[in-house]
Amino acid sequence: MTGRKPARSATKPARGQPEDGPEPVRTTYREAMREAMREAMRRDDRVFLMGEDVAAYGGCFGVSLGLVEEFGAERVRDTPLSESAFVGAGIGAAIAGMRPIVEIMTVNFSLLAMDQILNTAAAIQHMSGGQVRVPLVIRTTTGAGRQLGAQHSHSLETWFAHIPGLRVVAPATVDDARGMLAGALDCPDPVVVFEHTGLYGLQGTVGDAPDAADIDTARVRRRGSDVSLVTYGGCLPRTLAAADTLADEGISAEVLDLRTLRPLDFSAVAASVSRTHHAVVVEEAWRSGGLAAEVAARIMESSFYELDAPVARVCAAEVPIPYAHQLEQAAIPQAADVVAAARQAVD
Amino acid sequence: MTGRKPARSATKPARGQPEDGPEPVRTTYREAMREAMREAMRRDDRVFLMGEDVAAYGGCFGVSLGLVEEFGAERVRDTPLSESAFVGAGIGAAIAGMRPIVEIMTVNFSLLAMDQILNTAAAIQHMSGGQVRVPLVIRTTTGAGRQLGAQHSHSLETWFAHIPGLRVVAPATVDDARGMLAGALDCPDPVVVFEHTGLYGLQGTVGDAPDAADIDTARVRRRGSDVSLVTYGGCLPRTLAAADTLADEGISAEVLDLRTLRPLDFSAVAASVSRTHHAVVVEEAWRSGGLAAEVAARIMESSFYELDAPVARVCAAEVPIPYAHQLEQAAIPQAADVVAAARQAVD
Amino acid sequence: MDDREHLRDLLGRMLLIRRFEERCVELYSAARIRGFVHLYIGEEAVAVGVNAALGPDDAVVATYREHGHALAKGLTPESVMAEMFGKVTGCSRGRGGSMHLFDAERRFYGGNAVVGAGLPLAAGLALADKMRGEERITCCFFGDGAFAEGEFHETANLAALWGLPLLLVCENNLYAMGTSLSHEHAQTDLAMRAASYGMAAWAVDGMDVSAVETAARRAVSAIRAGDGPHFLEARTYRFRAHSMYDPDRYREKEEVEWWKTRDPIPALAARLQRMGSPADADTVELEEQVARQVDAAVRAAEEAPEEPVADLLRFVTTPPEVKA
Amino acid sequence: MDDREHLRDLLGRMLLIRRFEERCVELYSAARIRGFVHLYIGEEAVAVGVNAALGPDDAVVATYREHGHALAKGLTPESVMAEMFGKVTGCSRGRGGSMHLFDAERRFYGGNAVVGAGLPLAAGLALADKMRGEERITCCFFGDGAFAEGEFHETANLAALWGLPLLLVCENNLYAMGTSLSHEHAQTDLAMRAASYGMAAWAVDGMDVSAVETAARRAVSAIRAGDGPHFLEARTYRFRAHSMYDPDRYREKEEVEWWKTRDPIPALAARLQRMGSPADADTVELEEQVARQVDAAVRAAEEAPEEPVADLLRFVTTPPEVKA
Ligand SMILES: Cc1ncc(C[n+]2csc(CCOP(=O)(O)OP(=O)(O)O)c2C)c(N)n1
Ligand SMILES: Cc1ncc(C[n+]2csc(CCOP(=O)(O)OP(=O)(O)O)c2C)c(N)n1
Ligand SMILES: [Mg+2]
Ligand SMILES: [Mg+2]
Repeated sequence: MTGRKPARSATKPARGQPEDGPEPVRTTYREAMREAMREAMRRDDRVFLMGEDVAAYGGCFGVSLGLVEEFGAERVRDTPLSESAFVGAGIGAAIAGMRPIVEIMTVNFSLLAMDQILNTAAAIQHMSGGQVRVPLVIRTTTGAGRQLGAQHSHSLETWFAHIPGLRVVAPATVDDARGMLAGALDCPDPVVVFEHTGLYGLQGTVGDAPDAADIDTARVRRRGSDVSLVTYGGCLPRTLAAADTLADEGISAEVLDLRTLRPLDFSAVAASVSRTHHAVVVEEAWRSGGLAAEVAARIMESSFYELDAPVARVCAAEVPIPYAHQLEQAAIPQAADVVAAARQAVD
Repeated sequence: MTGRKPARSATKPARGQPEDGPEPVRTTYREAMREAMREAMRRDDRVFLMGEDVAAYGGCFGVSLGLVEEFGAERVRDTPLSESAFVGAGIGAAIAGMRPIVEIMTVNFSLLAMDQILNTAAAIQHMSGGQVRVPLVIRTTTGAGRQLGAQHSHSLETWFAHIPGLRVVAPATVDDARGMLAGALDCPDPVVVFEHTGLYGLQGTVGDAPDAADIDTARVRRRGSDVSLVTYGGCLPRTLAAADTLADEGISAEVLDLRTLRPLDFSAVAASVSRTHHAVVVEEAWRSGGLAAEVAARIMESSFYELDAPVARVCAAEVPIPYAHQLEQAAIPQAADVVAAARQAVD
Repeated sequence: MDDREHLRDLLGRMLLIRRFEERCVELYSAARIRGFVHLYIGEEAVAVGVNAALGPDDAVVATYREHGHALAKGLTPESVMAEMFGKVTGCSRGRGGSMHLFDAERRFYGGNAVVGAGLPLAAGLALADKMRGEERITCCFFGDGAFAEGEFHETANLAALWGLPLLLVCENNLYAMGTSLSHEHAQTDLAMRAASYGMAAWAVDGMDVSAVETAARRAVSAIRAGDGPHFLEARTYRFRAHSMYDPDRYREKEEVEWWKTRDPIPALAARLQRMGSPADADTVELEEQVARQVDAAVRAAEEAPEEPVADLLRFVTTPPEVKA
Repeated sequence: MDDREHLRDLLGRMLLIRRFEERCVELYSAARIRGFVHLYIGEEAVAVGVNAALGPDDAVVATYREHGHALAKGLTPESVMAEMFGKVTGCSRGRGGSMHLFDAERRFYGGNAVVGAGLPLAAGLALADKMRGEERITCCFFGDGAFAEGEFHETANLAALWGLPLLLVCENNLYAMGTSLSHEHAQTDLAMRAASYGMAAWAVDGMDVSAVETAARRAVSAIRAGDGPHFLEARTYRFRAHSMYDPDRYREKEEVEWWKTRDPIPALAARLQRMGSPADADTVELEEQVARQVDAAVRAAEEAPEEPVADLLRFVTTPPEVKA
């Protein structure tokens, strides 16, 4: 599950390694996330991990494998199946000065803890007039593509991105898997980290001892001049693939990885669109009321007179994700869909 | 709480009463909703109401007052404080052939039942390949403006409108309070009905024995030619007031009441915008990722070349709604905000 | 209930589940079946024993580990296998997969992959029956892990409060994924805790199909008589890993081996043997019959068509021509 | 604990809550206070008795009916009254209102208006203390209605499983809004049910402040000694309607009147009297003192400034200059 295979990832470390810097390390997204947790726990004894099957089982996607051996069952803490209680316990522990990382197996199950997340974690700082802060990190998986059916395949990033008081991030590269968790732990407010299950096997390089990555900015993953492809999380690889195809057709696509979904680094989006005058927003969420709608609306607000065409959206079909392979693939955005939308936009 | 005061509502019954038809009846939104439930229970013995304090207390906003006396405690059923269980029980009862109306006191508490709503009610028809249907109606209140603080003042219509498998409606007039519930009960799929608490005292008229109103279409509440003000639910009265002010300034605003939030009657929006070439979307939800973003994005997609200005949004500030009066009012959209946005749009 | 024919029938049902799932493992390795697959192997006596006490009109709500419950409720191996293949002939037209088996006609209401989430649904099915004075009951299967979810608590209280015709069957297999019972619960006597809600509750040996059936019959007839919900804790064990992804690092080999000595299938075969020959013949015959059924199911599934992609958006909401 | 001075102090605390809330009623009618306001009148012995057993470092999490808990925990009447007025001098700067009183310095963590939602939070505060080996404990107040929520179940199990230093105080006032205990729960013996989670649990007369204090002290010292969570069911009653909106149609007048004969305030005053004069003098003096406090609080609240609208967006997230 954690073996190192030869690279096939199209992503590169975003920050250049200085010539005389530490050797870049080849690793996977899964391992990078694990190392980020390991480092955080070594560095700061207020940090601990809790969630279902994070310890004895090693994490339902193997992310926390081995951590309980190093840090013990107090700091790598298996919980009962009680999403509300253990998320709420994370909130309380954060308020009391700890730095909990709470893992919710998938965002689908986060619904069971949604009251704690919205009504407590996100609201308590405001309700208390600024007295109470919640430096909590919630890690959860998202996304479809593995034939897990409707109750395991939602992409609800957009709901979280709607909530004032939260910060929401979606690392889409190995480097960000390594760096953004540390950034999240440095944040005094609750941060929700979305990990697309399709990314865990992604290979890439990270610096030997990477610093915390910022959790504020979007990043251009590929430069281009004809159209801006705006995306995040699990759709980044597909969008980069689409940009390759478009390049073959003579269309130069810029790929912007939002990285942080709340607050949006909108100036980066606007800057890209002001260069390309065309935009396509790509995400795996259902179309109606997805985050792509927000990005599109804001592009219109900021760059209406610079747009040569309406902003296009490539999203999931509005259907509970079906099990059958052909249906599931038809339901979620494919590189070809991005290509088609970009082609139409620049037409 | 249910007294009849002289009319001050700007809304009129949407369907004209024929000259020789039944006398229009003056009533309130609250009473209209109650009458709709009463009629439904008289008409169809599969219909029953369940929720916290719907019976002995009369409904936390007095909507179901008196119903338990007429229909008994089996059909007007007080539940324990167990949102997940009683919403899920509504789903099961609907599957088994009943027509439950489940009341969740406020949308804030619906988070405790969100798993049942998204993962079961909305998904089960699809997951079962069309075998299982959930003719369930969920009624819940929404909105701010009564100084109830952050945990009682959310507007989360947009989350529900994101969910395939649900239908979402927001009656904004007395007539619709009366008619849309019957429409919802006729629907074979789960329908969520949002009642803005600020509307309960609204006065208006309904026909003597109104039919089920459609739960598919948006409706023009005021004709205009310069700008389309698109809104729903609790923001309708404020938007109509804004249109009055704009008229005084010589700006002719069309007011479109979405009525149904999923699926959106988008053709009505597009038709209006093709007449006015300007649009402002008004809602009480937080701006980022609200339903207004979806409406704005779709207007751009459908009417880009007809728009004379970017679609504007008037939404709530991105803050957990504060208690203090001046802060709360500053957080939510006011008629003056709509006026300002419309003015700027047509400028 | 203890007569030979009946016991032979139960053995056949357990065997069908066992061989069906063993075939699933092969098909999973061959990538004919995908997604999450949770095997019931070892726990067959629970589904078979409880279903023996239910009538065809009674409803069943189960978990993601529900091949056994589905087959025991009478879903055909064809329709279940086709579902695992994602084919249109599957019991959920290929939209559900292993975790979402449905058969409304047989009143099998899933196939629920959110732990504990079937409980409120089951209470609602039971509520409808109670309100209409129906004689039928609803049975909900769930795990020891699910007992920790808030949805269990809310449903148990609601069912007891309203006297719903609901049979709650807790399959206590000592683990929730990799978390052992004593890491899930402070008080591990689940039947005792269930009783605290004000309903009849007891535990039964889940490796003995007759014991399960007897306990379930007692509960079912009390429920039908109007005594309200009953809780049955079936003490059982899964012989395989939690799912096909699980490397099963958290259990001792000896523990697994010990439980295998309590395998309900050879136990019942031996009992039939003791009841008189030709018991071996029974087993051989049943094995053959089951193998034919499973072979046929696989063949049919292989050959069945896929749902066309053009139909993707069907079954999300009801088409306008259908009214409530 | 039973000495005169101590009891007099408890009386003063109960009186402060009573008179403070009576004034709130007037101010509500005068529309100086808005929103939902839930009165604690009749239940003062619970908050005062339990807080008498807590130290200043112990944390408290309460409900929307929390004026009493806040005052008993030592929040000043000024800061609470200003909060009700929505003023910037309020304990939550006017952003919370009656249902969201906070004082982090005094470890009063709200003021939670989602029934049951304070429980997981309280478990987390206790978890932090346990992990760091702190001696302090966390006390969470909640109602009989909250006991039916899934969040109670999950928290009770988690706390017992992990041996958290948590005192769960269930204020059983026999109603959740308009729903009586027997319509909320099939089994109404809440302490017995709590014990089924594997924690020590008992009931106490919530109308007797000394009884509450004694029970709480026993629980608190066991918790501090490492015995894990304890559950206290305080049997009490609210003399007023659920909230200012509630016409209180669902209770018999006689029932309310009977409970008023058990009012903890005159009961304690009478006891002081029996302990020796001049008890009347005590009461008179305490009443005067409390009246002065409440008057001053109202005056200060009236005069205090409002938060400027320009500051609306403060306290949503932490400004960048503050690091975790
Ligand atoms: C709400 C929820 N949380 C977590 C999961 C992931 N998960 C699937 S099965 C399982 C263990 C359930 O254990 P138990 O209830 O004992 O049933 P068993 O699998 O042992 O039959 C977990 C944690 C889930 N599906 N749903
Ligand atoms: C989750 C949730 N559901 C419903 C409500 C509305 N509500 C507020 S208080 C209350 C009754 C709570 O009863 P109980 O827990 O006994 O506390 P009490 O008010 O009697 O002190 C209800 C239903 C709420 N605030 N939160
Ligand atoms: Mg189990
Ligand atoms: Mg109560």
